[in-house]
Amino acid sequence: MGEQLTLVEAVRTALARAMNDDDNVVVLGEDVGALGGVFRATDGLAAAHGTDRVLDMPISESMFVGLAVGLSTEGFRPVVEYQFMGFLYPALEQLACHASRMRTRTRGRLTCPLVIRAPYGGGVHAPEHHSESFEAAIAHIPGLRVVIPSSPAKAYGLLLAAIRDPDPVVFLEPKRLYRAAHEEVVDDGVALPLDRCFTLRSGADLTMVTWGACTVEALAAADHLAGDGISAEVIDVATIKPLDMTTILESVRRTGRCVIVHEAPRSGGVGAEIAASLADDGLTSLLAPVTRVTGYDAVPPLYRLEHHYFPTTERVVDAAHRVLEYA
Amino acid sequence: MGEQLTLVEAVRTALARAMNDDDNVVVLGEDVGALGGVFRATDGLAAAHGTDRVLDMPISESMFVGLAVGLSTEGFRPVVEYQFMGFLYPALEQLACHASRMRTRTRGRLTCPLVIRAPYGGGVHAPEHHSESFEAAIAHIPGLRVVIPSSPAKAYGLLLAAIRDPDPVVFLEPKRLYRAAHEEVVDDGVALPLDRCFTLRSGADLTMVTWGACTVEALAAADHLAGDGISAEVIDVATIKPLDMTTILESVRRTGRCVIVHEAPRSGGVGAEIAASLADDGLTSLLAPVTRVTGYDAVPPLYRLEHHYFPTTERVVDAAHRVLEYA
Amino acid sequence: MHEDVGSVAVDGARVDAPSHASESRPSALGADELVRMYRAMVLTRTFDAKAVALQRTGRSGTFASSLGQEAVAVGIGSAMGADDLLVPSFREQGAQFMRGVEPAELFSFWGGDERGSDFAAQRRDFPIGIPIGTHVAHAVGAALAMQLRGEPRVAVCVFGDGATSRGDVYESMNYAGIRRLPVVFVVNNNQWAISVPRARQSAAATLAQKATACGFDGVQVDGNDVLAVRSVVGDAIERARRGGGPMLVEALTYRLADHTTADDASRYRPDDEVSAQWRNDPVARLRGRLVHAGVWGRDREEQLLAECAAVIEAAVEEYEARRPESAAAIFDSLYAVLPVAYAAQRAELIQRGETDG
Amino acid sequence: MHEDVGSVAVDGARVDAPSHASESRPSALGADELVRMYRAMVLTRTFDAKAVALQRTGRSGTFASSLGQEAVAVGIGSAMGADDLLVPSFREQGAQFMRGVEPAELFSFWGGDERGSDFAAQRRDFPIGIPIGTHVAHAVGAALAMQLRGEPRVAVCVFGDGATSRGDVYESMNYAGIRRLPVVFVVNNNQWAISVPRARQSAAATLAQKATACGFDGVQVDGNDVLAVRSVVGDAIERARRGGGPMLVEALTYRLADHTTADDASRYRPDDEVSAQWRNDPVARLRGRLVHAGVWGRDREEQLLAECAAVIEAAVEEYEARRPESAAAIFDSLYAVLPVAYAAQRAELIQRGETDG
Ligand SMILES: Cc1ncc(C[n+]2csc(CCOP(=O)(O)OP(=O)(O)O)c2C)c(N)n1
Ligand SMILES: Cc1ncc(C[n+]2csc(CCOP(=O)(O)OP(=O)(O)O)c2C)c(N)n1
Ligand SMILES: [Mg+2]
Ligand SMILES: [Mg+2]
Repeated sequence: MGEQLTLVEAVRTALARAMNDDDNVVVLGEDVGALGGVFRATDGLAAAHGTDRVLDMPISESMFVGLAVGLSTEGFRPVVEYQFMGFLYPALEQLACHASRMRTRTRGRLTCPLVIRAPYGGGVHAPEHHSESFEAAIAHIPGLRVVIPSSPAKAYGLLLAAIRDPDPVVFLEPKRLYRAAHEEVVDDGVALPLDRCFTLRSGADLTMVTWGACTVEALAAADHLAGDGISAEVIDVATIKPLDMTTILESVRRTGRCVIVHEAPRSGGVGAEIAASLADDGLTSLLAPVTRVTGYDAVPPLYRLEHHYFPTTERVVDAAHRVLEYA
Repeated sequence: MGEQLTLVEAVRTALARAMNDDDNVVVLGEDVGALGGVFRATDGLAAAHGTDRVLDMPISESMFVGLAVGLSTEGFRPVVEYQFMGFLYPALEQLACHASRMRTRTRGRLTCPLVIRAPYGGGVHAPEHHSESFEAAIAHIPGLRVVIPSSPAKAYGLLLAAIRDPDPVVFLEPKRLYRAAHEEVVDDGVALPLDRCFTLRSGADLTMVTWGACTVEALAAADHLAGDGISAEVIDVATIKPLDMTTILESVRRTGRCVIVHEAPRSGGVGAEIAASLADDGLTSLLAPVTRVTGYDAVPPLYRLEHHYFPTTERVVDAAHRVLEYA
Repeated sequence: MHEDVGSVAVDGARVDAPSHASESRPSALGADELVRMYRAMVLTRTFDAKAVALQRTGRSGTFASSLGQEAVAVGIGSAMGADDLLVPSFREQGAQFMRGVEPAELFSFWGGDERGSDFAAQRRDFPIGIPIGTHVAHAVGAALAMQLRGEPRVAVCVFGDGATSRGDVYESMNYAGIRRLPVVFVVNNNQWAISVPRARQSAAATLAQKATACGFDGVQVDGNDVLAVRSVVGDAIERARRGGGPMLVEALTYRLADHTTADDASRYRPDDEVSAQWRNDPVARLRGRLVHAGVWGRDREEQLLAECAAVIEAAVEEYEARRPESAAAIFDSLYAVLPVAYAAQRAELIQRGETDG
Repeated sequence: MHEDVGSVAVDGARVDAPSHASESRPSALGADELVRMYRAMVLTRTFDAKAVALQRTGRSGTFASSLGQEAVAVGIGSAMGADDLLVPSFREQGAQFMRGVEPAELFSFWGGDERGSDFAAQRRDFPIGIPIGTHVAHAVGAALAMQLRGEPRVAVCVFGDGATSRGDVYESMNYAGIRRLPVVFVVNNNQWAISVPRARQSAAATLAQKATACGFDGVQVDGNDVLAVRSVVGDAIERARRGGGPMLVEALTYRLADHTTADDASRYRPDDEVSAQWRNDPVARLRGRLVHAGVWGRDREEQLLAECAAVIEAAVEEYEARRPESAAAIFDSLYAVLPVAYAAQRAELIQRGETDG
């Protein structure tokens, strides 16, 4: 009954569903109307719901998140598209100073149920400033949720949950996966939880923790390791804020070894928070150093050098071996 | 020969020195001229150097960091004041997309030697949005340096180094310490290194790692613990990017126990990066969980509840005891 | 337009000082309404003086007085309908009081208590906005909500002369122009942004003409003339309500006090500039008008002062009597439902809160 | 002003279409200069076509063609002095080439190689700017540097119609007005910002009038008339050089191509709109003028096309022959001196770079 969808199609399906279910859901962003978004995530929505519910924005990245704050305090549920995460920086002031704290600064009088969507990460031969992953900076802002799907079905269920959530959610879409694969998605309106990791693969020898596009390399590495008789558990964090350390700790308690994989620069990435929690609550379980395979602490290069910069399956496998061989 | 200065006076002394030494140093920001800055850090500079070198800015927080980029590529060394770190969000786009990467994206053709100064942190009964500490988000940006002084003498030497550095530096001043204490500062033009932690107090039983205003609580806690016969080493990180893990690791190798203290929210704070490095390169040294005493993962409250939110000496002492009692 | 009420339409680069004061024409407002406005202005001034005093005596945090600018806020407050939406900056206490915000609430806000933004009798208006200019997009978003729902409401957003330099203010006005949203922007041009005088905030001859960049009209009004403000803002509101789109109103006034209690304006502006501006005191001006109209005299003035003093005293008592929130409040309205990930932190807070009070 | 060159000063809300084309007056420029400009336009068009082809065949990344807007960039390039500073957006290849940037360098940039911004013969100009509007503050900062040092230089900053909605563009222009900085802002109004037409980017009748908000003049110019652009921008530059302060020039043109190679404009604009706009092709227009002046004919045209094709072919060869940088380049110009904290990461990169080539 489900359909085989790509991740970007799953996003579109969830948006369409949410707009059908709730008149208060409006979509806004640059080129989301007639064009259907630069990645076509909003394709067809303007035709179906009109330009009063699918609003093209002028190039005003600071304004339109603020606009969403005003819409949401007045009862709408805006879903805001940023064309690339690299252009999301101007939104941080509104996210940190207003969206994330309107509820608490008014002690619940005004609230901001809104979703910010942005494609993120590298790997699509895009121009300068189009490959950033600074999810860690956003996840550091109290009062937000930050969610990253790793597959079409996850995108569908998590985006529905994000739109229905009574608080602001930043929803980051790994653009490298937008059209990378199809998956069966049942458009049944069932949301996924926004506070839970997903275990993509069970294993006993080590735990790989990752999210977004890097699930591909983690799963490939796990496959590879399986060939060597090593059983790796792969956890898709999915919601990086709030962070479900319970699932991760439970896994590491069993395996004793952990490799964290993400595209963002190593220093201060979300991997740091996970490793820090392991160094605290999980210390006694650790049989080997917590290893991070990440983007380097350098500017993501233009695409000729990109393959050197982002985690590869090989780097993940190597890290896994190092962790496993640790005495 | 030195003078007893407060931290804000030390900042002013360093600025004056840098302006005298190098005609290319210009100071800009809101109210830095006639008023001398809301904290008086630039007091007297306009009188001494004129309004062409001490430039009052309109309220355009996104623009004037970009202005500094243009000034610096043309050979100036701008020192930009933000009135409070809470108003620094609009600068992040220019910092992340331009200042931090101009050198690498032009392969060295254009460079951005500039300093962004901002008072940060809580504890002065300031209004809403005046108590933030999001140094972690900035330290996650590749290509920057992020520096935080913990005393007048450190402020003087580190700020001079920041101004002379050939790359962009974000210099965060713990405003709670601006006038909290005096220290002898010799205005000899000697800079401090921008890649090194400072050990404020040596100890053998545990390592406390902190920076900025929290050095006060860490040192007080160390005093307190000394009364119980416990010897705590206190490390002032000072430069949080790049992070001098060598010094921290060396200490933890000796003590086996580590407490990290910072004002920012726990999740994704700089403490996470330090703990993560310990969970990797320092794992074998750890005799107890790496414990963080931090601001909570909540919006920093207005000042009536502030004392509940920020780390106190008591919380640090308690954490130290927990870490020490760990079997 | 509005020639009878001290306003001048600003078209592009032309500059005209607002010339015709409202005093030169009879007011359409009844004496009761004038007195209501006068009371709001006096109450505001009383509140401001008390808030400064509380700060000076360590009983409150930093505070921003609206001394000298009461006509702007009260003009706005009296022009707005109950269902309209006020999105204020931090000097609009005069408007807020008229719209049901309690003085005790604003004492709480400045006194470091979030409950001060949880207005008991005004559930929709925005709280005080501290980061300059960032609230303007909220007003535009709310106006978009009103337009999309076809509601006959208007958002009124107030900001300072300094705020007009913020890019997001421009972005917000530009979008309001595109969709002709029901929003009125009011610049409280009090001539100073902390230490930076109006002339160094922008080379634009008027701030009203900034609307030109966004495709709608800007107008200057004498911001010390509460009736002029009320009339010009009221007309802009009604025009917006009828679908006429946004308007920018620049109210020309003067900040008679320090920027905030943390400021010392003598460092950057001469005392005699300030003294001279006292001649335009908007409170005295409306009082003069009331006296002239024969509806005001020493008795009523004294009565009013006493009444306002009592109201504010009571508010201070209420503010100071209020028990501080418990530590758990830090988490209790952070999310609709606190994620389990933070439950341990909340528990720790409560436990510590009990021990250290 | 500039009535002889197809421009119209824009004051406030008045709107006038640029009426007088430069063709109606004799040009003060010699034939050699006209031919030089024509060559630059043809070279640009040849470059653009090739860059699109490279992308289509997987030999380059996403690319933004300037098809139809060559007169804007070439007009600017020909109006600037060698010591002036160009701060471009991403459709100013025509100006960049005139200023010494090599086609091979821009192929490299779009081909994902940072060395493409390390211009060998143009050391000062800014690289291509991708985040919309963020480069405008750089131009203003550079202009401030020039003013502070008393240099007789001018910064020229180019951005699109869509960019005018960005707040930082406004903030930057506002500051330029305050200090009357030597900077000229040129809007390449090609009527579209990806899928959003000019009319939905702002309700302002002209983009030139946005200067009103910042206290300086705005002017519209026929952006398909390269001589008009050169004249208007040139006058603005010389005025700025003499201390006359900033100017905003809105060049009216049209984006004949898709937004970039990643775009499909047929989704949002009718083909016949585009066809109709081909009638204003700036290249054909200057060619007509050259023919009319008797300095151009089929032979010279064919010669020029062949020459430009050869130049661009050679550039492609140079671009494609260039060995990729080694992996260490990721760290080598990150800081002046790489902090020791990152030495291990660099070493790992090098080690891996060697194994995976
Ligand atoms: C984004 C931001 N930057 C800086 C400040 C510090 N600040 C507080 S008030 C003020 C001046 C505001 O001037 P204006 O807009 O004219 O309002 P006024 O204070 O005169 O009412 C500044 C710079 C702030 N609150 N927010
Ligand atoms: C800050 C930012 N937001 C969004 C984008 C994506 N984007 C690239 S070009 C463009 C449209 C630009 O329109 P305009 O300024 O008219 O320039 P044009 O492309 O027409 O030359 C957009 C939205 C970007 N590059 N930067
Ligand atoms: Mg003001
Ligand atoms: Mg355009």
